[in-house]
Amino acid sequence: MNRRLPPAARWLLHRAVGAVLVLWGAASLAFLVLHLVPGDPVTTLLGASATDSAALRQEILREYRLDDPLAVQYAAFLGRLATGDLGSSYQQQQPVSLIIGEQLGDTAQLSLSALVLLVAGALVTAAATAGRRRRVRGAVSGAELVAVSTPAFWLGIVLLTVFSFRLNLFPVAGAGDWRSLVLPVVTLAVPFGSLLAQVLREGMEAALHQPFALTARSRGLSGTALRLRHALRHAAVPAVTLSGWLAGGLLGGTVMVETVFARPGLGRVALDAISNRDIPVVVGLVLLSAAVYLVVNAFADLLCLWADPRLRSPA
Amino acid sequence: MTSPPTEAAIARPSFVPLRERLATFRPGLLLSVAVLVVAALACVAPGLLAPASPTDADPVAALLPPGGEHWFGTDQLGRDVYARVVHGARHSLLLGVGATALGVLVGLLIGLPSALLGRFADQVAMRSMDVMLALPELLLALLVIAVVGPSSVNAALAIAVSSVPGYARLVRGQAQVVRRAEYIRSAIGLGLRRRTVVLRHVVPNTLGPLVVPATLGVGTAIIAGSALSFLGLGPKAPTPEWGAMLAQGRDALQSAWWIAVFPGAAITLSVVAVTVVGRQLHIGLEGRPGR
Amino acid sequence: MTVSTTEPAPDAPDPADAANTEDAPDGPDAASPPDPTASALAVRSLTVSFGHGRRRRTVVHDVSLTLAPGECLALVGESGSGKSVTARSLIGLAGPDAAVRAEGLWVNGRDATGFRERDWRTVRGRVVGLVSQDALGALDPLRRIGAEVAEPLLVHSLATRAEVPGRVNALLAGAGVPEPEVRARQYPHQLSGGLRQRALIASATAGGPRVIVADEPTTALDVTVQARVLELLRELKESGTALLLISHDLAVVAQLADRIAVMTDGRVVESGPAADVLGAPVHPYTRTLIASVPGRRPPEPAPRAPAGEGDVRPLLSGTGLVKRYASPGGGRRTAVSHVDFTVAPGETLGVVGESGSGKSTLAALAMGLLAPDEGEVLLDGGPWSALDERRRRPLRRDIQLVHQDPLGSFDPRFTVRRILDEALSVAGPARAVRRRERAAELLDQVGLDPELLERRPARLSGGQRQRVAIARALATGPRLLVCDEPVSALDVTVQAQVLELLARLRETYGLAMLFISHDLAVVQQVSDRVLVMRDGVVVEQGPVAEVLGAPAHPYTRTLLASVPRLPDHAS
Amino acid sequence: MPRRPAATTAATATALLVSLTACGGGGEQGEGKSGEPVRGGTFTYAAAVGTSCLDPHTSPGDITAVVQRNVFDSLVQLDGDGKLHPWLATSWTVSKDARTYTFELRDDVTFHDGTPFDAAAVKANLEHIKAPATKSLYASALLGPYSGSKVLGKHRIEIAFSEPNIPFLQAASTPYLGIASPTSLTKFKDQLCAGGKYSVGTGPFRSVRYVKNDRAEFARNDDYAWSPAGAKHQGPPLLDKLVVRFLPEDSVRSGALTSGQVDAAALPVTSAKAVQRDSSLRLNRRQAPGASYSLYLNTDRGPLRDERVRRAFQQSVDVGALIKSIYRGEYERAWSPLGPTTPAAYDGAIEGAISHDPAAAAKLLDEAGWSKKDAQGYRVKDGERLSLHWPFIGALVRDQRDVLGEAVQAELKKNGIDLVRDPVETGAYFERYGKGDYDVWDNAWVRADPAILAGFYLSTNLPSAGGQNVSRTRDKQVDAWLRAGAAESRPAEREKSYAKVERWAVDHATVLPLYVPVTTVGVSRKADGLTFDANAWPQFAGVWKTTR
Repeated sequence: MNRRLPPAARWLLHRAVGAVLVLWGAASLAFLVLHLVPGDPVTTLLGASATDSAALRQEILREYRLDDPLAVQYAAFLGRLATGDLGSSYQQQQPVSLIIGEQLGDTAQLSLSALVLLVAGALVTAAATAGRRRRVRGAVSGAELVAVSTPAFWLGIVLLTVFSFRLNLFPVAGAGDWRSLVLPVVTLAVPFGSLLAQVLREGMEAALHQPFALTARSRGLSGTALRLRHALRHAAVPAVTLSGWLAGGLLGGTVMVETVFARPGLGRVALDAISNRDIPVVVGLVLLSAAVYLVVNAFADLLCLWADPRLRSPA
Repeated sequence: MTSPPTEAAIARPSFVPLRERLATFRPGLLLSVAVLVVAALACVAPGLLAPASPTDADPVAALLPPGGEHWFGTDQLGRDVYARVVHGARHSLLLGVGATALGVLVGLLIGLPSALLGRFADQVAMRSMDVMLALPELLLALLVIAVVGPSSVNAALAIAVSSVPGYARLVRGQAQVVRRAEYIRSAIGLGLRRRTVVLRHVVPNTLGPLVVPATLGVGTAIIAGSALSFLGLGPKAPTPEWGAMLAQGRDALQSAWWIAVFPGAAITLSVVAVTVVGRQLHIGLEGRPGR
Repeated sequence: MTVSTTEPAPDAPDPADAANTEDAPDGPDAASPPDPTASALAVRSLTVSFGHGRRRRTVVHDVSLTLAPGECLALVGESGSGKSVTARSLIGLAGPDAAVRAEGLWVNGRDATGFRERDWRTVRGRVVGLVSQDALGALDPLRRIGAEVAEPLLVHSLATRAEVPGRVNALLAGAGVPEPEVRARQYPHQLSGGLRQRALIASATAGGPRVIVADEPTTALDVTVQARVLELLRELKESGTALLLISHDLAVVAQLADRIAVMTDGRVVESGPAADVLGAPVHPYTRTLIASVPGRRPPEPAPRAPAGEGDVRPLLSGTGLVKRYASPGGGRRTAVSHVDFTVAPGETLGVVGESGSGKSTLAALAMGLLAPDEGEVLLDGGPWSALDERRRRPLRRDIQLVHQDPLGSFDPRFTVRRILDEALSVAGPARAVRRRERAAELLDQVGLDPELLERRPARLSGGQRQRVAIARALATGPRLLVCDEPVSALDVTVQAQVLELLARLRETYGLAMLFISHDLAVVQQVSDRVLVMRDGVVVEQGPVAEVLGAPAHPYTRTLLASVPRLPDHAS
Repeated sequence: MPRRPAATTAATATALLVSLTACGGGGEQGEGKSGEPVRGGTFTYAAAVGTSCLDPHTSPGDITAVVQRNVFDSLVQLDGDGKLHPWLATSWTVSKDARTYTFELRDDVTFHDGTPFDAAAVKANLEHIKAPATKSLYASALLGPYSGSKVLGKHRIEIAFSEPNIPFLQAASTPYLGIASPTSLTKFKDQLCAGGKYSVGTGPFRSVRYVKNDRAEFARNDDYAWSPAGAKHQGPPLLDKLVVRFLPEDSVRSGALTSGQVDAAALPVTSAKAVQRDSSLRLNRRQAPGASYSLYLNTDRGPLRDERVRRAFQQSVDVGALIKSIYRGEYERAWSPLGPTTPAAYDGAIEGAISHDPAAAAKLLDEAGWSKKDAQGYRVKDGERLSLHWPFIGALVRDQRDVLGEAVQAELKKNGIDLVRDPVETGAYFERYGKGDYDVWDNAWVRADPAILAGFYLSTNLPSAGGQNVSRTRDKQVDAWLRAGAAESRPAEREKSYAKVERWAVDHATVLPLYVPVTTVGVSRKADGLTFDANAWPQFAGVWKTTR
């Protein structure tokens, strides 16, 4: 039946099936992994509670159906997922969708701003330095190397100390106006942006060494026009294929940045939820990041197809 | 083998000529090698570089700024920061190397069968890798830590697990390229057994190109390890691990900057060194014709 | 920017590469006209080097050339001779790493020695156009043909945006591209090699240059296509454009050139009117070059197995072979369709065809590396393709492959010794010491110094590599060699030597060969019988003299007619 | 944020208030010369920890109490001096056997949602706390042996217990037993943890918004006319808005205060000195009552079963020197498991009960059979090293306790004791807590009543049963003393009972007290009126801004 569909529809179908598989796998992975760990969710939830815990334990087990066999729990879990119900947090006793929804904005704002900054920065540096003289290139790529090699949290601490504590240029903490966003965004963008700049530059330089670059020059094209009109597009493909990884990296990076800058957001929700065995929240976050990854990758694939006609089907 | 023997329509991008890149990284390379030699020495025999104990507290000498007796100053407990940085090399660097080695090994164990066995094995393996890839590496590492608990070995394990899908895909891709290579056809044409072909040609030639990503991976793993330590999921105290030292020193940054700055610099410096050497390897290997 | 084609052959040059150049004429181009300002392109005493200090390497020495308006000057040389660097230096594109010095340089009569980048830009595309080899790489693969062709028009403001589509169509049509409106919207990879090359020529001529520098413009093309592209270049020349034609192929050059300059090792060793250079070469290198052109030697006396079919049991035969591939867009493509062939012991069967004719698939089928979808390959009258790999394995030593790309056929980690040792181990469980000796013997047999045993193939020249590949094939003591384009990637002098080696080995060992090539001349030189393939189908087969002497099939005739040949008067 | 193991609670009678107000300018805590009270403005407080649940009936966190005090009033008030005052209850009587409490309630109080406050509302709250579905982690324990309540009239209620419950009035004064609108308890049954608009009380502020890990916002309750009798400021707060921001990074929090982004902040001990020097800031400090920060030794497992080894543990550590060098005089060394500000609890005679005497400790260890040493210098017995495990959650360590822990570790190492600090994840942490799978456990717990000691030493209060008896002490005599304390209403007699337990705990080396926690709040001079309650928690109802 697949055969009859037009290629585009087949491609879509293939992707959709793949996406569902990945989402199912990711959710199951998180669910099963957290059920295998030492310290059941109830123990964690009760903590050092000063209450008669046996009765409470029973109550919690009953409410979250944690006393069912794992297979039954898993089946129920999948059933709920299929209807789009992410369940309720053990720790916060609120619907997971609400918890994630509440904090999504801050994380999205942080990571999207960082994305814009890092892409713009990488494009500008790469275009300005690709194939340039050694000194310029060396200095810039050296700086990038240091940036890539510095843990983001450490960069964040240094930026905080210098720009907030010492110079008092930016607010210290939390989420507020745009000024409170500057340092976290820079912290998140610099390492990834440097990496992207390197990939872009390598791609551009590879393109500049290809025969068509010579041909283009032989038509009287200037070096700058060559970079912008020809080389950049060639560099786009390897750069775009990084985007899935980049999305993951940015989401992971928010954990550190939100911690260092004491910002609200999903990174810290994730940290709390994992350490507290708050399985529904973890599953929700895992699904969210998997979905982001899938969407970003699909988008990246489309972008590659747009950038490189050779990747389109020969039909 | 059912694909046509014609070349793919897409030209492989050529690499930047060896000369140019050699020239760019030359002084950096020497420095980097020097850094790595010192770091290796610090791993093997930290006592040679720093005779002071990294764990002995001396409350009287707490929070001394860098100076003659304590090159990097002392921390809140009066421990010598220099000694801690030197002794910390072992934990931070071994974590990086160990995590990468494990990640590559498991990547091989998944990627090779995936490329060499049938479609079904490939589908199963790669779908599983997709699932893992879909999660941010840090999230994956945190999940692993949640299962096995925090410790330096487990931090390495967590980082290794989160790096597995990347290596597995790399291995699979490389093995598929190698499998279709002309020299594999030649070996089959000679009448060699399949097992011989796989062990003598496919596996080693798949491994070779992993050297560079693995070297660069060591740097990434060191950073990831320091992040886990920073979040309190690293080795046991009072182990002098750089990420943990950073975490402990960060609150004192305003009054005693040296507690955090030196381990932070150590992380950056060693990752830079590893990366520079890795890139040099890359140039060396890719520059070789026929690769 | 560096020019990768100028990499010289790795350190140990093939004997042929080292053809002596000592007695090169001292003076510059004897034919250079006195007034360079009247030339289309002229250079005096050009020297180009790369690198600094001890790494400095000079690739062009003291080259002087003059291209008169409307003339075609051919610069001929093998790889590493410095011809491409020379050409690029003439349009200021030798790259930032190159140190270019010349006593004088004139572009369309203007003194270009003091040109800055800005000045060059006004010249390139407008006064001098460049057509390079391999249009797939020379056209930006990510841009439509139309955009590439239009680029010179826009860069030099020769057309407004609105005019561009019309101009592009005209240019493409002028270069002989059918349906120019459709092609302009396509991407380079969607065009055939011939059309791509035409599009590239259209783009080079878009700015109306007076001079075209054509660097190996037909090298990657099939002969029939090559013939048509050469025709296009001829038309260009006849319309008054001066042509600097750079090629390794004397036969191609002979079709077009008014004058020829022969380069080797960065020096012009001989130059003059085409007829003189080809007809009465002075320099030994030129003579070697001419002598190496395949198909020029008389067919060797046939000391071979009786050609009569039927009375000898064939060594290898295929009947009704069909092989299909899944094509990327879905559906199936037939690569080989109902092919029959036989190779008798000691006989050489030549298979000739253009790209996509299915000849490489046929080689793989013969080797038992591919299983036919229909039909069967028999070895000694017994099953071969039908065997399972376990049973076939012991028989594999009888049939060995020599591949077009020997480097790719060696494990990159292996030294020559290990390569040969591996093959010898298949031949029999001889002791290690014995295998060492055998490896040295094998190298000796293929004319290589045993010292090369410890080298890796990457550090050998192309000719040496192919010899190692042949030595490896011999190691198992085969009865049949399948040679898949064994000399296509080699320079012409090296090619001649390798062909000679193959001929010698065939006689020594009584080897049968299945010799596959796109080059009719080569096939003609080595084969007893020949099989002409097109689109997976055998159009004609029979003894060489019959098929190539009196072709029955129109395709064979076209093929024969397309092969560029040296004029008969060439020495 | 998960509740930390060292959670907290409230106060009772005669509290000894140690107010260490100190700063260059020398203003007195609570009332500034800096200016007349100004009406209006927003006051922002930076808290060190957040919480996953803001329902005080459920959550055990100190921070829940600090934040929700502004929304929920209690029946009675315990002031900073440890005196009880009427609040929502105008008066009360306690039966002789301390099992029945009768409260007369105010009749002029309405909840923020308009629901009138009455006896039925009190009953609904108590039932809510005890209901299993509430999953109360602390309030239910505070309510103790609650057996039911009777509505005796619209504004009269009788609360009954199955056992004598002297600490009840202190418990009733805490926000954990704060009274929420009965309407909200049913209507927002599943959202109470979410705080914000779901928190509906009678307090001086209305709860407006809560964003986890970020902030909680409150607006003045203009109708507020039932301030507790002991409060200096009566009536609606002067502030328009109150914002509590959650900034767990110490450096960020103190940076936010010094750069003027918040008006007050819970300060880490490391920045106290810097704030003191800053003339635009004021430092308010108060020692917290309840359990001091101590290391409890597991008497039920491994080498520490031997009292000699435990005593050697105590004597090997120079607590005084460590506290002085790490906390630079900000914190005082603790001598007893209870802090000196805990009402009816502390006998100064206990000071000096533990001496730093490594030589004596070494001798004790030799006697106990730990006489050999291995290559690393640790003591061994029967081939086993003298290793003691101390699990901790890295992410939750604060107050330089990691540094202190490493210092203790180093001290013990000198005497051949291998203290292994196991960084663990929350799940494993509480798993080990419940199973007693540890040798050393650290804890501190704020409560302004010595009854807290029962949590730590009553034999039935093992961690697995919901208690904090982490030393796993099971001693009949100790149980008897603790029961007597819970039934004794005379403060002096109570103190005797509890002092015996403290002395016993130290002498039998079940605990190594380290320091008395101090609540340290830095306040900008642009605001004033911040006070502490009996639990040393900051109170915001009387805060005002000094400038507009």
